[in-house]
Amino acid sequence: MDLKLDHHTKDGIEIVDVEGEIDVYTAPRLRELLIELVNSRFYQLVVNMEKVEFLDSTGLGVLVGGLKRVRAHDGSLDLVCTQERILKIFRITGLTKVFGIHDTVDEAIAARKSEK
Amino acid sequence: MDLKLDHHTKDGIEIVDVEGEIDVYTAPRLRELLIELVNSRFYQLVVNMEKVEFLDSTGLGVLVGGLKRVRAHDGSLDLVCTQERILKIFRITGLTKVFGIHDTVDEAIAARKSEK
Amino acid sequence: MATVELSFTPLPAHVRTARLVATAVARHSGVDESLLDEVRLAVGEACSRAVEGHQLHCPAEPVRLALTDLADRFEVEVTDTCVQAPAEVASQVAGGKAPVRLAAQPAGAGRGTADGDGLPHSLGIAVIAGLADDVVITETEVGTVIRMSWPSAGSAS
Amino acid sequence: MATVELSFTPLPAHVRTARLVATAVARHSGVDESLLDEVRLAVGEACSRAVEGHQLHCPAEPVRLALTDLADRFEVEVTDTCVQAPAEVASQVAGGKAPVRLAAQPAGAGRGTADGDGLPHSLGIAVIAGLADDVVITETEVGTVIRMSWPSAGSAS
Ligand SMILES: Nc1ncnc2c1ncn2[C@@H]1O[C@H](COP(=O)(O)OP(=O)(O)O)[C@@H](O)[C@H]1O
Ligand SMILES: Nc1ncnc2c1ncn2[C@@H]1O[C@H](COP(=O)(O)OP(=O)(O)O)[C@@H](O)[C@H]1O
Repeated sequence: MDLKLDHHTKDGIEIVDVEGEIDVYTAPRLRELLIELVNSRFYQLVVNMEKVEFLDSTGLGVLVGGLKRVRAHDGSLDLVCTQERILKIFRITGLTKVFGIHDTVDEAIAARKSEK
Repeated sequence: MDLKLDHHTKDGIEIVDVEGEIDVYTAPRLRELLIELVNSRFYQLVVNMEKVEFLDSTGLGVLVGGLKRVRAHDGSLDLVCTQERILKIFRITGLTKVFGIHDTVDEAIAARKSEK
Repeated sequence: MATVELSFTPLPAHVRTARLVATAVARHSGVDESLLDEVRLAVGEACSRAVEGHQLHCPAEPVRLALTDLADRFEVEVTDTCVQAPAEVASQVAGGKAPVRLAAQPAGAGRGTADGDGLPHSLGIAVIAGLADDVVITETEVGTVIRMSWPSAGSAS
Repeated sequence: MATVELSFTPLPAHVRTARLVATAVARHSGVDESLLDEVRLAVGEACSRAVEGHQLHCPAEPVRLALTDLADRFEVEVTDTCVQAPAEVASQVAGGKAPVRLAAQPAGAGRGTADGDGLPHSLGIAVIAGLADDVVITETEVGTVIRMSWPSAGSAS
Protein backbone atom coordinates (compact mmCIF):
# COMPACT_ATOMS: atom_id res chain seq x y z
CA MET A 1 0.00 0.00 0.00
CA ASP A 2 2.49 2.56 1.13
CA LEU A 3 5.51 3.86 -0.75
CA LYS A 4 8.95 2.24 -0.50
CA LEU A 5 11.93 4.03 -2.01
CA ASP A 6 15.43 2.69 -2.61
CA HIS A 7 18.32 3.75 -4.77
CA HIS A 8 21.72 2.51 -5.87
CA THR A 9 24.32 3.35 -8.51
CA LYS A 10 24.77 1.12 -11.56
CA ASP A 11 27.20 1.90 -14.40
CA GLY A 12 27.39 5.49 -13.21
CA ILE A 13 23.60 5.91 -13.38
CA GLU A 14 21.48 6.27 -10.26
CA ILE A 15 18.66 3.73 -10.17
CA VAL A 16 15.64 4.65 -8.05
CA ASP A 17 13.43 1.68 -7.13
CA VAL A 18 9.88 2.65 -6.32
CA GLU A 19 7.41 0.24 -4.75
CA GLY A 20 3.78 0.78 -3.77
CA GLU A 21 1.47 3.73 -4.33
CA ILE A 22 2.67 7.08 -5.65
CA ASP A 23 -0.23 9.38 -4.93
CA VAL A 24 -1.10 12.74 -3.43
CA TYR A 25 -0.22 11.32 -0.01
CA THR A 26 3.17 9.74 -0.76
CA ALA A 27 4.41 11.70 -3.80
CA PRO A 28 6.09 14.37 -1.61
CA ARG A 29 8.55 11.70 -0.42
CA LEU A 30 9.51 10.79 -3.98
CA ARG A 31 9.91 14.49 -4.77
CA GLU A 32 12.23 14.92 -1.79
CA LEU A 33 14.34 11.95 -2.85
CA LEU A 34 14.70 13.27 -6.41
CA ILE A 35 15.67 16.72 -5.11
CA GLU A 36 18.17 15.15 -2.72
CA LEU A 37 19.76 13.13 -5.54
CA VAL A 38 20.07 16.18 -7.78
CA ASN A 39 21.55 18.16 -4.87
CA SER A 40 24.06 15.30 -4.47
CA ARG A 41 24.92 15.74 -8.16
CA PHE A 42 23.26 12.65 -9.52
CA TYR A 43 22.00 13.94 -12.86
CA GLN A 44 21.51 10.62 -14.68
CA LEU A 45 18.49 8.93 -13.17
CA VAL A 46 16.46 5.82 -13.97
CA VAL A 47 13.23 5.42 -12.02
CA ASN A 48 12.21 1.77 -11.87
CA MET A 49 8.40 1.66 -11.66
CA GLU A 50 7.97 -2.11 -12.02
CA LYS A 51 6.66 -2.45 -8.48
CA VAL A 52 4.43 0.62 -8.55
CA GLU A 53 0.85 -0.36 -7.78
CA PHE A 54 -0.80 2.99 -8.21
CA LEU A 55 0.24 6.27 -9.82
CA ASP A 56 -1.77 9.46 -9.92
CA SER A 57 -1.20 12.88 -11.44
CA THR A 58 0.62 14.12 -8.36
CA GLY A 59 3.11 11.31 -8.94
CA LEU A 60 3.35 12.23 -12.62
CA GLY A 61 3.96 15.83 -11.64
CA VAL A 62 6.82 14.81 -9.37
CA LEU A 63 8.43 12.79 -12.18
CA VAL A 64 8.06 15.73 -14.56
CA GLY A 65 9.52 18.01 -11.89
CA GLY A 66 12.46 15.61 -11.48
CA LEU A 67 13.00 15.56 -15.23
CA LYS A 68 13.16 19.34 -15.31
CA ARG A 69 15.66 19.42 -12.49
CA VAL A 70 18.11 16.94 -14.07
CA ARG A 71 17.71 18.60 -17.48
CA ALA A 72 18.81 21.88 -15.93
CA HIS A 73 22.12 20.05 -15.41
CA ASP A 74 22.09 18.39 -18.84
CA GLY A 75 21.00 15.19 -17.12
CA SER A 76 18.32 12.62 -17.86
CA LEU A 77 15.46 10.85 -16.13
CA ASP A 78 14.28 7.62 -17.76
CA LEU A 79 11.58 5.26 -16.60
CA VAL A 80 11.31 1.48 -16.45
CA CYS A 81 7.73 0.31 -16.77
CA THR A 82 5.95 -2.56 -18.50
CA GLN A 83 2.68 -2.50 -16.53
CA GLU A 84 -0.14 -1.63 -18.89
CA ARG A 85 -2.26 0.17 -16.29
CA ILE A 86 0.62 2.45 -15.37
CA LEU A 87 1.65 3.04 -19.00
CA LYS A 88 -1.94 4.03 -19.74
CA ILE A 89 -1.65 6.97 -17.36
CA PHE A 90 1.43 8.22 -19.20
CA ARG A 91 -0.36 7.82 -22.50
CA ILE A 92 -3.56 9.67 -21.62
CA THR A 93 -1.56 12.61 -20.27
CA GLY A 94 0.74 12.71 -23.27
CA LEU A 95 3.79 12.01 -21.12
CA THR A 96 4.96 9.02 -23.19
CA LYS A 97 6.43 11.68 -25.47
CA VAL A 98 8.29 13.31 -22.60
CA PHE A 99 9.92 10.32 -20.89
CA GLY A 100 12.06 7.54 -22.25
CA ILE A 101 10.17 4.44 -21.07
CA HIS A 102 12.00 1.10 -21.09
CA ASP A 103 11.23 -2.54 -20.33
CA THR A 104 14.17 -3.19 -18.00
CA VAL A 105 16.74 -1.23 -16.03
CA ASP A 106 19.51 -2.63 -18.25
CA GLU A 107 17.73 -1.46 -21.39
CA ALA A 108 17.29 1.98 -19.86
CA ILE A 109 21.01 2.13 -19.04
CA ALA A 110 22.02 0.85 -22.49
CA ALA A 111 19.77 3.36 -24.24
CA ARG A 112 21.24 6.20 -22.19
CA LYS A 113 24.85 5.08 -22.81
CA SER A 114 24.36 4.75 -26.57
CA GLU A 115 22.94 8.25 -26.74
CA LYS A 116 26.05 9.89 -25.40
CA MET B 1 -14.93 -11.59 1.09
CA ASP B 2 -18.24 -13.13 0.18
CA LEU B 3 -19.88 -16.17 1.70
CA LYS B 4 -19.37 -19.68 0.34
CA LEU B 5 -21.57 -22.49 1.64
CA ASP B 6 -21.17 -26.23 1.14
CA HIS B 7 -22.53 -29.30 2.89
CA HIS B 8 -22.07 -33.06 2.92
CA THR B 9 -23.05 -36.00 5.11
CA LYS B 10 -20.46 -37.71 7.30
CA ASP B 11 -21.28 -40.55 9.70
CA GLY B 12 -24.94 -39.62 9.51
CA ILE B 13 -24.27 -36.03 10.53
CA GLU B 14 -24.64 -33.12 8.10
CA ILE B 15 -21.48 -31.01 7.91
CA VAL B 16 -21.95 -27.42 6.76
CA ASP B 17 -18.74 -25.76 5.55
CA VAL B 18 -18.84 -21.99 5.76
CA GLU B 19 -16.20 -19.81 4.14
CA GLY B 20 -15.89 -16.01 4.09
CA GLU B 21 -17.91 -13.33 5.85
CA ILE B 22 -21.12 -14.06 7.74
CA ASP B 23 -22.61 -10.64 8.25
CA VAL B 24 -25.84 -8.69 7.92
CA TYR B 25 -25.44 -8.93 4.14
CA THR B 26 -24.74 -12.65 3.74
CA ALA B 27 -26.32 -14.21 6.85
CA PRO B 28 -29.73 -14.62 5.17
CA ARG B 29 -28.15 -17.19 2.83
CA LEU B 30 -26.85 -19.24 5.76
CA ARG B 31 -30.27 -19.02 7.40
CA GLU B 32 -31.92 -20.32 4.22
CA LEU B 33 -29.50 -23.24 4.02
CA LEU B 34 -30.12 -24.22 7.66
CA ILE B 35 -33.89 -24.03 7.15
CA GLU B 36 -33.58 -26.10 3.98
CA LEU B 37 -31.56 -28.76 5.80
CA VAL B 38 -34.06 -28.98 8.63
CA ASN B 39 -36.91 -29.17 6.12
CA SER B 40 -35.00 -32.04 4.49
CA ARG B 41 -34.92 -33.74 7.90
CA PHE B 42 -31.27 -33.21 8.72
CA TYR B 43 -31.46 -32.60 12.47
CA GLN B 44 -27.83 -33.35 13.40
CA LEU B 45 -25.71 -30.50 12.14
CA VAL B 46 -22.07 -29.49 12.49
CA VAL B 47 -21.21 -26.03 11.19
CA ASN B 48 -17.52 -25.84 10.30
CA MET B 49 -16.40 -22.24 10.82
CA GLU B 50 -12.67 -22.75 10.26
CA LYS B 51 -12.71 -20.67 7.08
CA VAL B 52 -14.96 -17.91 8.41
CA GLU B 53 -13.19 -14.57 8.15
CA PHE B 54 -15.79 -12.38 9.77
CA LEU B 55 -18.83 -13.05 11.94
CA ASP B 56 -21.25 -10.50 13.29
CA SER B 57 -24.32 -10.67 15.52
CA THR B 58 -26.62 -11.31 12.57
CA GLY B 59 -24.55 -14.42 11.88
CA LEU B 60 -24.73 -15.41 15.54
CA GLY B 61 -28.50 -14.94 15.43
CA VAL B 62 -28.78 -17.24 12.44
CA LEU B 63 -26.74 -19.93 14.24
CA VAL B 64 -28.94 -19.58 17.33
CA GLY B 65 -32.02 -19.73 15.11
CA GLY B 66 -30.67 -22.92 13.51
CA LEU B 67 -30.00 -24.44 16.93
CA LYS B 68 -33.59 -23.76 17.97
CA ARG B 69 -34.93 -25.37 14.82
CA VAL B 70 -32.96 -28.61 15.18
CA ARG B 71 -33.70 -28.78 18.90
CA ALA B 72 -37.41 -28.67 18.07
CA HIS B 73 -36.71 -32.06 16.44
CA ASP B 74 -34.45 -33.32 19.24
CA GLY B 75 -31.47 -32.54 17.03
CA SER B 76 -28.18 -30.76 17.56
CA LEU B 77 -26.07 -28.01 16.04
CA ASP B 78 -22.40 -28.04 16.96
CA LEU B 79 -19.65 -25.73 15.79
CA VAL B 80 -16.07 -26.27 14.72
CA CYS B 81 -13.91 -23.24 15.43
CA THR B 82 -10.36 -22.66 16.66
CA GLN B 83 -9.91 -19.06 15.48
CA GLU B 84 -9.46 -16.83 18.49
CA ARG B 85 -11.10 -13.76 16.94
CA ILE B 86 -14.23 -15.73 16.09
CA LEU B 87 -14.32 -17.51 19.47
CA LYS B 88 -14.11 -14.13 21.15
CA ILE B 89 -17.43 -13.13 19.63
CA PHE B 90 -19.10 -16.22 21.06
CA ARG B 91 -17.54 -15.49 24.43
CA ILE B 92 -18.58 -11.85 24.75
CA THR B 93 -22.16 -12.73 23.84
CA GLY B 94 -22.29 -15.66 26.24
CA LEU B 95 -22.92 -18.12 23.41
CA THR B 96 -20.03 -20.42 24.33
CA LYS B 97 -22.47 -21.82 26.89
CA VAL B 98 -25.09 -22.44 24.23
CA PHE B 99 -23.09 -24.17 21.51
CA GLY B 100 -20.78 -27.15 21.62
CA ILE B 101 -17.59 -25.75 20.08
CA HIS B 102 -14.95 -28.20 18.85
CA ASP B 103 -11.47 -28.10 17.33
CA THR B 104 -12.15 -30.39 14.37
CA VAL B 105 -15.11 -31.85 12.50
CA ASP B 106 -14.11 -35.35 13.67
CA GLU B 107 -14.09 -34.24 17.29
CA ALA B 108 -17.51 -32.68 16.86
CA ILE B 109 -18.84 -35.90 15.39
CA ALA B 110 -17.22 -38.06 18.08
CA ALA B 111 -18.60 -35.85 20.87
CA ARG B 112 -22.07 -36.07 19.39
CA LYS B 113 -21.90 -39.88 18.92
CA SER B 114 -20.68 -40.47 22.49
CA GLU B 115 -23.57 -38.44 23.85
CA LYS B 116 -26.22 -40.68 22.37
CA MET C 1 -12.55 17.73 14.23
CA ALA C 2 -14.68 15.03 12.53
CA THR C 3 -12.30 13.86 9.87
CA VAL C 4 -14.44 11.50 7.83
CA GLU C 5 -18.20 11.17 7.58
CA LEU C 6 -20.08 8.50 5.68
CA SER C 7 -23.79 8.50 5.09
CA PHE C 8 -25.54 5.69 3.27
CA THR C 9 -28.99 4.49 2.37
CA PRO C 10 -30.00 1.72 4.77
CA LEU C 11 -28.92 -1.41 2.91
CA PRO C 12 -26.97 -4.35 4.38
CA ALA C 13 -24.40 -4.07 1.60
CA HIS C 14 -23.41 -0.58 2.75
CA VAL C 15 -22.63 -1.88 6.22
CA ARG C 16 -19.66 -3.52 4.52
CA THR C 17 -18.61 -0.18 3.11
CA ALA C 18 -18.92 1.35 6.57
CA ARG C 19 -16.70 -1.38 8.05
CA LEU C 20 -14.13 -0.86 5.32
CA VAL C 21 -13.99 2.89 5.82
CA ALA C 22 -13.87 2.69 9.61
CA THR C 23 -11.02 0.19 9.53
CA ALA C 24 -9.01 2.19 6.99
CA VAL C 25 -9.41 5.46 8.85
CA ALA C 26 -8.72 3.80 12.22
CA ARG C 27 -5.52 2.31 10.85
CA HIS C 28 -4.43 5.67 9.52
CA SER C 29 -5.35 7.34 12.82
CA GLY C 30 -2.86 5.13 14.59
CA VAL C 31 -5.17 2.54 16.16
CA ASP C 32 -3.10 -0.55 16.89
CA GLU C 33 -3.39 -3.38 14.35
CA SER C 34 -4.51 -5.70 17.14
CA LEU C 35 -7.58 -3.51 17.76
CA LEU C 36 -8.67 -3.12 14.14
CA ASP C 37 -10.71 -6.33 14.20
CA GLU C 38 -12.66 -4.93 17.12
CA VAL C 39 -13.25 -1.62 15.41
CA ARG C 40 -14.44 -3.42 12.25
CA LEU C 41 -16.84 -5.60 14.18
CA ALA C 42 -18.22 -2.94 16.54
CA VAL C 43 -18.79 -0.46 13.71
CA GLY C 44 -20.47 -3.19 11.68
CA GLU C 45 -22.78 -4.00 14.59
CA ALA C 46 -23.76 -0.39 15.21
CA CYS C 47 -24.41 0.17 11.50
CA SER C 48 -26.34 -3.11 11.07
CA ARG C 49 -28.57 -2.10 13.93
CA ALA C 50 -29.15 1.35 12.41
CA VAL C 51 -29.84 -0.14 8.97
CA GLU C 52 -32.43 -2.53 10.39
CA GLY C 53 -34.11 0.31 12.25
CA HIS C 54 -34.18 2.56 9.22
CA GLN C 55 -35.53 -0.18 7.00
CA LEU C 56 -38.46 -0.52 9.38
CA HIS C 57 -39.10 3.12 10.17
CA CYS C 58 -37.54 5.39 7.55
CA PRO C 59 -36.01 3.58 4.56
CA ALA C 60 -35.46 6.84 2.69
CA GLU C 61 -33.26 8.37 5.40
CA PRO C 62 -29.51 7.72 5.34
CA VAL C 63 -27.56 6.23 8.24
CA ARG C 64 -24.63 8.38 9.35
CA LEU C 65 -21.17 7.27 10.46
CA ALA C 66 -18.69 9.86 11.75
CA LEU C 67 -15.03 9.03 12.34
CA THR C 68 -13.00 11.46 14.38
CA ASP C 69 -9.27 11.41 14.86
CA LEU C 70 -8.76 12.88 18.33
CA ALA C 71 -5.36 13.46 19.93
CA ASP C 72 -5.04 10.02 21.45
CA ARG C 73 -8.35 8.36 20.67
CA PHE C 74 -10.20 7.28 17.57
CA GLU C 75 -13.89 8.03 17.93
CA VAL C 76 -16.80 6.54 16.00
CA GLU C 77 -20.35 7.81 16.05
CA VAL C 78 -23.25 5.99 14.40
CA THR C 79 -26.48 7.96 14.18
CA ASP C 80 -30.01 6.82 13.44
CA THR C 81 -31.93 9.69 11.96
CA CYS C 82 -35.31 8.20 12.75
CA VAL C 83 -36.86 7.13 16.01
CA GLN C 84 -35.98 3.64 17.14
CA ALA C 85 -37.75 1.87 19.96
CA PRO C 86 -35.73 3.41 22.81
CA ALA C 87 -37.04 0.83 25.26
CA GLU C 88 -35.14 -1.89 23.45
CA VAL C 89 -31.77 -0.23 23.92
CA ALA C 90 -32.63 1.13 27.32
CA SER C 91 -33.53 -2.34 28.54
CA GLN C 92 -30.03 -3.43 27.68
CA VAL C 93 -28.44 -1.12 30.17
CA ALA C 94 -29.27 -0.35 33.76
CA GLY C 95 -31.76 2.46 34.20
CA GLY C 96 -31.96 3.38 30.56
CA LYS C 97 -31.08 7.01 31.17
CA ALA C 98 -29.33 8.82 28.36
CA PRO C 99 -26.41 9.01 27.96
CA VAL C 100 -25.73 5.54 29.22
CA ARG C 101 -22.18 4.36 29.69
CA LEU C 102 -21.63 0.68 29.18
CA ALA C 103 -18.80 -1.07 30.91
CA ALA C 104 -16.42 -2.84 28.57
CA GLN C 105 -17.27 -6.33 29.80
CA PRO C 106 -19.11 -9.37 28.46
CA ALA C 107 -22.52 -7.79 28.29
CA GLY C 108 -24.32 -10.80 26.88
CA ALA C 109 -22.90 -13.20 29.42
CA GLY C 110 -25.54 -12.74 32.07
CA ARG C 111 -28.52 -12.59 29.84
CA GLY C 112 -29.67 -16.18 29.70
CA THR C 113 -29.52 -18.78 27.02
CA ALA C 114 -30.55 -19.13 23.43
CA ASP C 115 -33.99 -20.03 24.64
CA GLY C 116 -34.65 -16.49 25.77
CA ASP C 117 -36.71 -14.73 23.13
CA GLY C 118 -37.78 -11.31 21.92
CA LEU C 119 -34.42 -9.51 22.07
CA PRO C 120 -33.96 -8.73 18.41
CA HIS C 121 -30.94 -6.42 18.70
CA SER C 122 -29.49 -7.64 21.94
CA LEU C 123 -26.67 -9.66 20.39
CA GLY C 124 -25.49 -6.61 18.47
CA ILE C 125 -25.46 -4.42 21.56
CA ALA C 126 -23.70 -7.18 23.50
CA VAL C 127 -21.00 -7.34 20.83
CA ILE C 128 -20.54 -3.58 20.83
CA ALA C 129 -20.34 -3.45 24.61
CA GLY C 130 -17.87 -6.31 24.64
CA LEU C 131 -15.58 -4.82 22.01
CA ALA C 132 -15.48 -1.08 22.31
CA ASP C 133 -13.20 0.31 24.93
CA ASP C 134 -15.70 3.00 25.74
CA VAL C 135 -19.35 3.12 24.63
CA VAL C 136 -21.97 5.80 25.14
CA ILE C 137 -25.50 5.33 23.84
CA THR C 138 -27.59 8.47 23.66
CA GLU C 139 -31.28 8.65 22.89
CA THR C 140 -32.19 11.85 21.10
CA GLU C 141 -35.43 13.28 19.77
CA VAL C 142 -34.84 11.68 16.41
CA GLY C 143 -33.11 8.43 17.21
CA THR C 144 -30.10 6.78 18.77
CA VAL C 145 -26.46 7.79 18.71
CA ILE C 146 -23.89 5.10 19.49
CA ARG C 147 -20.51 6.62 20.28
CA MET C 148 -17.50 4.34 20.72
CA SER C 149 -13.80 4.99 20.94
CA TRP C 150 -10.45 3.24 21.01
CA PRO C 151 -6.98 4.39 21.97
CA SER C 152 -4.82 5.60 19.09
CA ALA C 153 -1.24 6.67 18.66
CA GLY C 154 -2.26 9.82 16.83
CA SER C 155 -2.58 10.37 13.10
CA ALA C 156 0.23 9.42 10.74
CA SER C 157 -0.43 12.48 8.60
CA MET D 1 -30.86 7.75 -5.08
CA ALA D 2 -27.41 8.74 -3.78
CA THR D 3 -26.42 5.54 -2.06
CA VAL D 4 -23.20 6.52 -0.33
CA GLU D 5 -21.80 9.90 0.57
CA LEU D 6 -18.39 10.58 2.04
CA SER D 7 -17.23 13.91 3.36
CA PHE D 8 -13.74 14.45 4.69
CA THR D 9 -11.47 17.19 5.92
CA PRO D 10 -9.08 18.15 3.13
CA LEU D 11 -6.06 15.94 3.83
CA PRO D 12 -4.15 13.87 1.27
CA ALA D 13 -4.57 10.76 3.44
CA HIS D 14 -8.34 10.92 3.08
CA VAL D 15 -8.03 10.82 -0.69
CA ARG D 16 -6.98 7.21 -0.13
CA THR D 17 -10.13 6.60 1.87
CA ALA D 18 -12.16 8.14 -0.92
CA ARG D 19 -10.52 5.85 -3.50
CA LEU D 20 -11.17 2.83 -1.30
CA VAL D 21 -14.84 3.66 -0.81
CA ALA D 22 -15.45 4.51 -4.46
CA THR D 23 -13.87 1.25 -5.61
CA ALA D 24 -15.80 -0.86 -3.11
CA VAL D 25 -19.15 0.73 -3.92
CA ALA D 26 -18.45 0.61 -7.66
CA ARG D 27 -17.67 -3.11 -7.42
CA HIS D 28 -20.86 -3.72 -5.49
CA SER D 29 -22.84 -1.63 -7.97
CA GLY D 30 -21.83 -3.99 -10.74
CA VAL D 31 -19.07 -1.97 -12.42
CA ASP D 32 -16.90 -4.40 -14.36
CA GLU D 33 -13.64 -5.42 -12.64
CA SER D 34 -11.70 -4.16 -15.67
CA LEU D 35 -13.04 -0.63 -15.05
CA LEU D 36 -12.36 -0.46 -11.32
CA ASP D 37 -8.79 0.76 -11.81
CA GLU D 38 -10.16 3.67 -13.80
CA VAL D 39 -12.76 4.50 -11.19
CA ARG D 40 -10.11 4.38 -8.45
CA LEU D 41 -7.77 6.67 -10.35
CA ALA D 42 -10.36 9.17 -11.60
CA VAL D 43 -11.97 9.51 -8.17
CA GLY D 44 -8.52 9.96 -6.63
CA GLU D 45 -7.71 12.70 -9.11
CA ALA D 46 -10.94 14.58 -8.54
CA CYS D 47 -10.53 14.33 -4.76
CA SER D 48 -6.84 15.31 -4.83
CA ARG D 49 -7.75 18.39 -6.82
CA ALA D 50 -10.52 19.30 -4.36
CA VAL D 51 -8.23 18.70 -1.36
CA GLU D 52 -5.55 20.98 -2.80
CA GLY D 53 -8.13 23.68 -3.48
CA HIS D 54 -9.61 23.43 0.00
CA GLN D 55 -6.20 23.51 1.65
CA LEU D 56 -5.56 26.83 -0.08
CA HIS D 57 -8.96 28.44 0.27
CA CYS D 58 -11.01 26.77 3.02
CA PRO D 59 -9.11 24.15 5.03
CA ALA D 60 -11.95 23.86 7.56
CA GLU D 61 -14.54 22.83 4.95
CA PRO D 62 -14.97 19.16 4.07
CA VAL D 63 -14.70 17.77 0.55
CA ARG D 64 -17.74 15.80 -0.53
CA LEU D 65 -17.89 12.60 -2.56
CA ALA D 66 -21.28 11.18 -3.60
CA LEU D 67 -21.64 7.72 -5.12
CA THR D 68 -24.90 6.88 -6.82
CA ASP D 69 -25.98 3.51 -8.04
CA LEU D 70 -28.22 4.25 -11.02
CA ALA D 71 -30.02 1.62 -13.05
CA ASP D 72 -27.19 0.95 -15.48
CA ARG D 73 -24.55 3.50 -14.49
CA PHE D 74 -22.39 4.17 -11.49
CA GLU D 75 -22.14 7.90 -10.88
CA VAL D 76 -19.55 9.79 -8.86
CA GLU D 77 -19.76 13.42 -7.86
CA VAL D 78 -16.91 15.30 -6.20
CA THR D 79 -17.83 18.70 -4.82
CA ASP D 80 -15.62 21.59 -3.69
CA THR D 81 -17.48 23.62 -1.15
CA CYS D 82 -15.33 26.69 -1.58
CA VAL D 83 -14.59 28.78 -4.63
CA GLN D 84 -11.79 27.50 -6.80
CA ALA D 85 -10.24 29.53 -9.59
CA PRO D 86 -12.83 28.71 -12.25
CA ALA D 87 -10.57 30.04 -15.03
CA GLU D 88 -8.15 27.21 -14.43
CA VAL D 89 -10.67 24.49 -15.10
CA ALA D 90 -12.44 26.50 -17.76
CA SER D 91 -9.19 26.92 -19.65
CA GLN D 92 -8.92 23.15 -19.85
CA VAL D 93 -12.03 22.80 -21.91
CA ALA D 94 -13.32 24.71 -24.89
CA GLY D 95 -15.31 27.79 -24.04
CA GLY D 96 -15.33 27.23 -20.32
CA LYS D 97 -19.09 27.37 -20.13
CA ALA D 98 -20.72 25.36 -17.39
CA PRO D 99 -21.63 22.55 -17.54
CA VAL D 100 -18.83 21.47 -19.80
CA ARG D 101 -18.84 17.98 -21.26
CA LEU D 102 -15.43 16.48 -21.90
CA ALA D 103 -14.95 13.87 -24.56
CA ALA D 104 -13.46 10.64 -23.28
CA GLN D 105 -10.19 10.98 -25.18
CA PRO D 106 -6.56 11.69 -24.32
CA ALA D 107 -7.07 15.22 -23.11
CA GLY D 108 -3.46 15.86 -22.19
CA ALA D 109 -2.10 14.66 -25.49
CA GLY D 110 -2.39 17.92 -27.35
CA ARG D 111 -1.24 20.16 -24.58
CA GLY D 112 2.48 20.40 -25.16
CA THR D 113 5.45 19.01 -23.34
CA ALA D 114 6.78 18.95 -19.83
CA ASP D 115 8.32 22.31 -20.50
CA GLY D 116 4.93 23.97 -20.51
CA ASP D 117 4.42 25.63 -17.16
CA GLY D 118 1.76 27.12 -14.92
CA LEU D 119 -0.88 24.42 -15.29
CA PRO D 120 -1.00 23.17 -11.71
CA HIS D 121 -4.05 20.91 -12.01
CA SER D 122 -3.94 20.12 -15.66
CA LEU D 123 -2.51 16.63 -15.28
CA GLY D 124 -5.33 15.67 -12.93
CA ILE D 125 -8.01 16.95 -15.26
CA ALA D 126 -6.28 15.19 -18.17
CA VAL D 127 -6.33 11.93 -16.24
CA ILE D 128 -10.01 12.32 -15.35
CA ALA D 129 -10.95 13.16 -18.91
CA GLY D 130 -8.97 10.22 -20.20
CA LEU D 131 -10.45 7.71 -17.80
CA ALA D 132 -14.06 8.52 -17.11
CA ASP D 133 -16.54 7.39 -19.66
CA ASP D 134 -18.52 10.55 -19.19
CA VAL D 135 -17.38 13.72 -17.38
CA VAL D 136 -19.29 16.89 -16.62
CA ILE D 137 -17.59 19.77 -14.82
CA THR D 138 -19.93 22.37 -13.40
CA GLU D 139 -18.93 25.68 -11.87
CA THR D 140 -21.31 26.76 -9.16
CA GLU D 141 -21.50 29.75 -6.86
CA VAL D 142 -19.48 27.95 -4.23
CA GLY D 143 -17.06 25.83 -6.18
CA THR D 144 -16.65 23.06 -8.71
CA VAL D 145 -18.59 19.85 -9.14
CA ILE D 146 -16.95 17.05 -11.11
CA ARG D 147 -19.46 14.42 -12.13
CA MET D 148 -18.25 11.21 -13.74
CA SER D 149 -19.93 7.93 -14.54
CA TRP D 150 -19.24 4.43 -15.75
CA PRO D 151 -21.48 1.66 -17.05
CA SER D 152 -22.63 -0.85 -14.46
CA ALA D 153 -24.53 -4.09 -14.49
CA GLY D 154 -26.85 -2.92 -11.71
CA SER D 155 -26.51 -3.50 -7.99
CA ALA D 156 -25.92 -6.97 -6.63
CA SER D 157 -28.16 -6.29 -3.65
N1 LIG E 1 -27.37 -12.98 24.54
C1 LIG E 1 -28.06 -13.95 23.94
N2 LIG E 1 -27.80 -15.22 24.22
C2 LIG E 1 -28.47 -16.20 23.62
N3 LIG E 1 -29.43 -16.00 22.67
C3 LIG E 1 -29.74 -14.76 22.32
C4 LIG E 1 -29.08 -13.68 22.91
N4 LIG E 1 -29.59 -12.55 22.36
C5 LIG E 1 -30.52 -12.93 21.48
N5 LIG E 1 -30.62 -14.27 21.43
C6 LIG E 1 -31.52 -15.06 20.56
O1 LIG E 1 -30.98 -15.18 19.26
C7 LIG E 1 -32.07 -15.39 18.37
C8 LIG E 1 -31.87 -14.66 17.10
O2 LIG E 1 -32.34 -15.49 16.11
P1 LIG E 1 -32.90 -14.94 14.75
O3 LIG E 1 -31.77 -14.34 13.98
O4 LIG E 1 -34.07 -14.06 15.01
O5 LIG E 1 -33.31 -16.30 14.00
P2 LIG E 1 -34.74 -16.87 13.60
O6 LIG E 1 -35.65 -15.68 13.38
O7 LIG E 1 -34.42 -17.61 12.37
O8 LIG E 1 -35.14 -17.73 14.76
C9 LIG E 1 -33.32 -14.90 19.07
O9 LIG E 1 -34.18 -15.96 19.24
C10 LIG E 1 -32.85 -14.38 20.40
O10 LIG E 1 -33.70 -14.73 21.45
N1 LIG F 1 -0.23 17.62 -20.01
C1 LIG F 1 1.01 17.89 -19.54
N2 LIG F 1 2.07 17.42 -20.25
C2 LIG F 1 3.30 17.66 -19.80
N3 LIG F 1 3.59 18.34 -18.66
C3 LIG F 1 2.60 18.83 -17.93
C4 LIG F 1 1.25 18.62 -18.33
N4 LIG F 1 0.47 19.22 -17.39
C5 LIG F 1 1.30 19.75 -16.49
N5 LIG F 1 2.58 19.53 -16.78
C6 LIG F 1 3.76 19.93 -16.01
O1 LIG F 1 3.96 19.07 -14.89
C7 LIG F 1 4.66 19.81 -13.92
C8 LIG F 1 4.18 19.48 -12.52
O2 LIG F 1 5.31 19.52 -11.71
P1 LIG F 1 5.19 19.80 -10.18
O3 LIG F 1 4.47 18.68 -9.52
O4 LIG F 1 4.65 21.16 -9.96
O5 LIG F 1 6.73 19.68 -9.73
P2 LIG F 1 7.76 20.78 -9.25
O6 LIG F 1 6.97 21.83 -8.53
O7 LIG F 1 8.65 19.98 -8.35
O8 LIG F 1 8.45 21.25 -10.48
C9 LIG F 1 4.44 21.28 -14.20
O9 LIG F 1 5.65 21.85 -14.50
C10 LIG F 1 3.54 21.30 -15.43
O10 LIG F 1 3.89 22.29 -16.34
